[in-house]
Amino acid sequence: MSPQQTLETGTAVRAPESLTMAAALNAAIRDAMVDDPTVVLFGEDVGPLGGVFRVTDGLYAEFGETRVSDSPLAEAGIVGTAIGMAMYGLRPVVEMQFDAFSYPAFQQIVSHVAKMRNRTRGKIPLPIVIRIPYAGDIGGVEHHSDSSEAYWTATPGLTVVSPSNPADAYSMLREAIASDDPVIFMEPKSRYWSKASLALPVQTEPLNRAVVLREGTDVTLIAYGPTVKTALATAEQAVAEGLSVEVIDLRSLSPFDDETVGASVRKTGRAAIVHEAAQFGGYGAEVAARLTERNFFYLAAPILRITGFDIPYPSPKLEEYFLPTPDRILAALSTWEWS
Amino acid sequence: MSPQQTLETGTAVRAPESLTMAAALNAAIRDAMVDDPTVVLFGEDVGPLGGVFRVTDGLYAEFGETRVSDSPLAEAGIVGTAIGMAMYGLRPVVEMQFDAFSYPAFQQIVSHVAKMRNRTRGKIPLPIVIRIPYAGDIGGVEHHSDSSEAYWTATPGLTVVSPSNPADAYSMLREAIASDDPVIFMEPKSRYWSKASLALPVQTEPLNRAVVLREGTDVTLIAYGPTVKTALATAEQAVAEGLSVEVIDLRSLSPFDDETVGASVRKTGRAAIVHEAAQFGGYGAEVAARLTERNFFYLAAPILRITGFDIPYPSPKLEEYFLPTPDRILAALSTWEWS
Amino acid sequence: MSLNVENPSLTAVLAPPPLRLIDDQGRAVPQHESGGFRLPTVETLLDLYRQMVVARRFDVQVTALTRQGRLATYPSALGQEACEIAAVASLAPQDWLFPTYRDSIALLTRGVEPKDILASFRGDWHSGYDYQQHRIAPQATPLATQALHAVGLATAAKLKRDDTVALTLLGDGATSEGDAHEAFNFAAVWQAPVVFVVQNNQFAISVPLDKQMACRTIADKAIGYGMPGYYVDGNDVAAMYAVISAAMDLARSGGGPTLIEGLTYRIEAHTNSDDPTRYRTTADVDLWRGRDPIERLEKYLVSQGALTEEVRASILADAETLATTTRECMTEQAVIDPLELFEHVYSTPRSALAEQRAFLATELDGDAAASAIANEESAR
Amino acid sequence: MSLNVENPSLTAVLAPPPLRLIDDQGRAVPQHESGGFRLPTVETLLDLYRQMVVARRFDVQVTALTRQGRLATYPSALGQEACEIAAVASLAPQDWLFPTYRDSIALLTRGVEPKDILASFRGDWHSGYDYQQHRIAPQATPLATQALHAVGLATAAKLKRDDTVALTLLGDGATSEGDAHEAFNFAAVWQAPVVFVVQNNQFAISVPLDKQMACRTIADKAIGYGMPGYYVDGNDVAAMYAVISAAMDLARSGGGPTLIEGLTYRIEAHTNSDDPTRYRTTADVDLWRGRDPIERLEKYLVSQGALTEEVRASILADAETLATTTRECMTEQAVIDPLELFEHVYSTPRSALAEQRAFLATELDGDAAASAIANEESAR
Ligand SMILES: Cc1ncc(C[n+]2csc(CCOP(=O)(O)OP(=O)(O)O)c2C)c(N)n1
Ligand SMILES: Cc1ncc(C[n+]2csc(CCOP(=O)(O)OP(=O)(O)O)c2C)c(N)n1
Ligand SMILES: [Mg+2]
Ligand SMILES: [Mg+2]
Repeated sequence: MSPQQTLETGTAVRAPESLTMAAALNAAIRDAMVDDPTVVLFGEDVGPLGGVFRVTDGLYAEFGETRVSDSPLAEAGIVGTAIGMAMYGLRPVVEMQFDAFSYPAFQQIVSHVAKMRNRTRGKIPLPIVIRIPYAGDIGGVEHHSDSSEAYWTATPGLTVVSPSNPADAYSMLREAIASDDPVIFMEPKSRYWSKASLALPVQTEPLNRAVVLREGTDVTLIAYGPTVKTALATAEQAVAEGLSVEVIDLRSLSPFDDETVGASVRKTGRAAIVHEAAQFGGYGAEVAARLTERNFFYLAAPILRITGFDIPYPSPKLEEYFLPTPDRILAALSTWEWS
Repeated sequence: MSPQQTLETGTAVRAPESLTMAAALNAAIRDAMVDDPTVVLFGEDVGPLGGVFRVTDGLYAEFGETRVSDSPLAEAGIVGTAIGMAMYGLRPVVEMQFDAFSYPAFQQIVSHVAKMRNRTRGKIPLPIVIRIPYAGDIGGVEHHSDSSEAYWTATPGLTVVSPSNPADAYSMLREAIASDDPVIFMEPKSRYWSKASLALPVQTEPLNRAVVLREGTDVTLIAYGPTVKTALATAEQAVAEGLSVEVIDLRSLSPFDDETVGASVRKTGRAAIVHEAAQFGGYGAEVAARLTERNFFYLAAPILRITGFDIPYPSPKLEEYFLPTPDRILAALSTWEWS
Repeated sequence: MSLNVENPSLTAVLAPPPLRLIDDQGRAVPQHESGGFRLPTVETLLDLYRQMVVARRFDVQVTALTRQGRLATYPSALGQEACEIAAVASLAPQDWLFPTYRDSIALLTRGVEPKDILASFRGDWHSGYDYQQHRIAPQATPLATQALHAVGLATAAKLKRDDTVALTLLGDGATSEGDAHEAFNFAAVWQAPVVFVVQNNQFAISVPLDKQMACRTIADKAIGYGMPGYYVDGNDVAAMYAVISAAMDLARSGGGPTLIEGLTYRIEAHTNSDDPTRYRTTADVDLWRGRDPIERLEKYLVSQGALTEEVRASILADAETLATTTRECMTEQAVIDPLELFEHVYSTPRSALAEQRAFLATELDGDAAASAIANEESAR
Repeated sequence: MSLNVENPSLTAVLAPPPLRLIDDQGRAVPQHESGGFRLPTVETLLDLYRQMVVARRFDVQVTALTRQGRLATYPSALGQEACEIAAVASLAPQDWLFPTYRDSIALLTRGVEPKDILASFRGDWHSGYDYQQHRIAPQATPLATQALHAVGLATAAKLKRDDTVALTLLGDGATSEGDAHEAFNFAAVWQAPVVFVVQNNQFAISVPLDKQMACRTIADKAIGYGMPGYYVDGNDVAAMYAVISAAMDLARSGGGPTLIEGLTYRIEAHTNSDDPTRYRTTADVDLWRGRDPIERLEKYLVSQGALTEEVRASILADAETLATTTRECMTEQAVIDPLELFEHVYSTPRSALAEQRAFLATELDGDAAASAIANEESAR
């Protein structure tokens, strides 16, 4: 591993290595901490254990107690103290151990993290990253597979992003930590162990942009986080059916990249959004509503939502019936009248 | 006031009287408590003070400490103990003092109130009513004017309703208390002092139905809670512009009355939804998305959302610029191409 | 409060010794050191012993099944049997138990069938026993949330003038959550008939006690709520039983809530997906293995001549029978109908859910038809 | 803990008397009863007196303006001046204050201009002063949430090796919130340089203390976190100042957090929209009017010959000047640009917000044009 060049960030470029998303996230936090002494990390079990998903593995050993620490077990406490730290010039990166365990911090996130900058006319920005491992497909017991993105995207003042692959995981987390705005960083649990060969520090598209992962002409399939893989598999499978599917990875849920997604939808005239969360009031509603508002006369058919059912996330043995699959997506697309 | 007839509920019909929405809600709780000894009421300041909006006025005096009580100041505590009470056969009615102060109870609501029945295969239903005074237009300082409905409607397992007038306030609250499902009962603060002449106990449409409040042929204007009044004023104002506006009061946000609203939209071919909450990820997205999905080929134009901006609810002196007004709604409708 | 229990001088400075009725060596503690609590009778202790042995056998069996990948997860309570069994043994039939994910052996001891306990851990459904019959709430995962439910239920019972008491189990880590505080406070203000038993196993997953709280003992927290608090040796089932029973009596007679801390240790990993070597030493674990709650009681019972070889054999036989039942219940596949997903979300039917149910039904029919065709084809 | 403070026997049984340095009659408390705290010097006390008088004048003035409908709301701290002023007086310039909605006079005392304090209460913007300059966080409305911010800031200061201490004010009711518990616990575990001052004014809006908590004193709660706690007469500015200052010193020197309860009373309504006659008697209020913190100190200072007529006159003149400034600042209308609504939500520009801003700008232009036309027409 020889340093090849020094980026703006001061982090040397390393030789390509095969990294899981968890390892890429780990590297992103580590590199950010090396570059910026104001970055601190805390939460439940993020210290010596390295987090229940090992995303913070080794950081306690490397940076020590003053920069990496296990907090008492209280999520409002974690977010609330992070706010105070950010007010004093630190950049806290905190972890909510599982998605549903971010709920005790709801008031701190919604009433303060999201609103402090606005309340103070820009005088108190809060550069905080709240990492939330989310979504299912890992056979988790109750409360370990929630998709809570709709709560955060409905909250003005928050930036909400979700990577779908190791490269984005690294790049987006670095950008999130560097951002002066608070970022809800949603990590798809089922993708933690997905791998890619990366030469770090890698920089992908800007944090607020969606990307077209696969071009197609008939339908735009919109996904994020855990369902990007599903969408790509669907596109592959659709080839056999003679359907050309364009796949978009949103990456940023709030803000929504109207430009990139709108252009695709105007091109294909048909779109569907895929997510794990329940449909009713889910994030897909916003995607469908705004794309329709802005591109109605380009649409040949209504925008479809292929999502979880309107029920609590099911137990491990039933999750296969809940999660959107390529078959289910293709079946949904075939309900359109294809004239 | 002479008893005229005894309803199923055991509550005598009283002579018509002019009642504010606050008084109608008060009567609903009172009558429910008279009819059903398992109904109990607690929360912050709901006792001797009668609630900061006086919705529980007189109930402490009438029913005493065992049925009406001031709790310690802790919203998770209020909802969490209500869950335990409901498990033991009571029907708690609890109050979150202002909308934003329901957030500390978020975990108890989302992880337990919404999921207990499902978790236990129907064996532990939770007949709890969580009353939430919501929305703005009362010149409230920060945190006193939030519209949080999108958080609840995105949560499977919750029933979410909001009355717009005293008659519905009474009828819907009685039905909510009688329901075996937990109900988030959202009370539009700005309408607390609106009046109607009512002969209690009044029964309006079923809890899960929307109603067409005014018929029209050109556009369906969909509103709920505080914006129903705005929608009706818009319809009135539209007459001068030669526009026939149908106004729907959703009443029930979750479930959504696809039948009633869908029929109207198919008739008019155009729809707009009006709410105070921010647009991005707001409840209106679900309304627009599902109506479009189900009625696409009837639509002459995209469904519009006339809502608050994507910012935190503003300070009193700025709320007039934030809230949807008839002028703003009419201006939005005029952006459609009217061929 | 220090994790470093090997260093008695430190612990001694910081906290009083926990209440014991039977000491480390299996000897009864002199009356004047027992805080006014009386040693339970030999019959009671023998019964507690039997329940602990059976519970441990269950726990070991389920942990083994989990290692084989037959369960989604299982949080073991090995080493914590004294707390778990004392808690359940203190309940009257009309009382309610509010357990956590860790307290499966408490369920077992209260009479829940292994297959019903394991339903959730093997992923069949979120929770799987008869709550009303056993008077046990679903095992709670969101930490400390169930403590509030217990307070609510206890208050409802009080309002109805029933003599029901609620007992809830919590972990040391869970006491840091806001919900624990609110539960303690509501209980004290409302004088709810509820007993809080905190199993202080000195870790919240990997986080040791000294990063969790700075007080001398968890029992000290009771002072700030105006309720009695007891710091008890959580590996002494006699003491746990005596204190919890007294607290239940107090609650039942209108005396309000009590907070009881049992100092104990989790011998196994947090769950099967945990790697405890990352945060604690084998020496530490061995130290606590040496303080085993079952062995301690065994010594006492043997010294009293109450645990004959015959009795021991019959208890072990009971335990083996249960282990067999437990293994066997795993071989029966629970019949889970995917369409049940839509059944219990609401009591009031919803058309949108009916639509989704119909959609899934069609999909399943399609799959069934497809696999029938596939079967047919492959049969040809 | 009982609200019924008129009944000293009851209070005496339940709680120790609060710490005092100057008694009800304005006499210095004997050294051996002062818990090791020393009476501040006469100069310091005179300064505290001046600040209290000025603060009260401000409070009375703003309450009057609110009654005239000139402010959206105003929570008065009348009667609580000793707590408020002692807290601020204990701060070093580098320290941070985390106040609530009730603590406007604390802001005033720390040097915030009336117009900047009132910006939020008159509805201009959510908060309106220079946080960095004054080292005061925005006044918090969601109860107890700011206590966590204080702990976080204090911890950050500690990590940076600054000698900054954070002080946060809380109400008695707010201590029931989970966030208060989490703040106390994080502070104790992290040994954060933070001081919690609970103004126990015995009511949370209408809810009296005995429905809020069952402990003897709020200070007792400190025990459960492993930090020092003090129960202080919150109407004795000398005691409040001595105890808070000591706690600040302790925190600054690495000794961690302290919890201080000041027992006091809110003389005014909760806010202008409250009707306190619904939940407390005039007799109760009168009792506490008689325990006025300013009068008490005045007696002491007069007895020491420190408060001459001349000094008093100059203080009253200061107070009147401030009242005038306060009234005058209400006549200037703050210029609020509706388009600023979109400025501060994010630091990173968003196209959707730019669109919405443009929409509002067009609407405002249209309105301006329309009213220009209307004006023209009516001028014709
Ligand atoms: C609100 C919440 N936050 C986080 C978690 C994740 N979690 C599960 S168990 C656990 C540790 C609990 O420790 P403790 O309360 O001591 O109980 P123990 O597991 O030791 O029995 C954590 C952090 C959770 N279940 N709920
Ligand atoms: C989380 C939250 N819940 C409810 C409220 C509404 N509320 C505002 S002040 C208040 C009473 C607070 O009492 P206390 O903490 O004693 O402070 P005081 O007003 O007496 O100074 C309540 C319930 C709130 N602001 N925040
Ligand atoms: Mg533990
Ligand atoms: Mg108070």
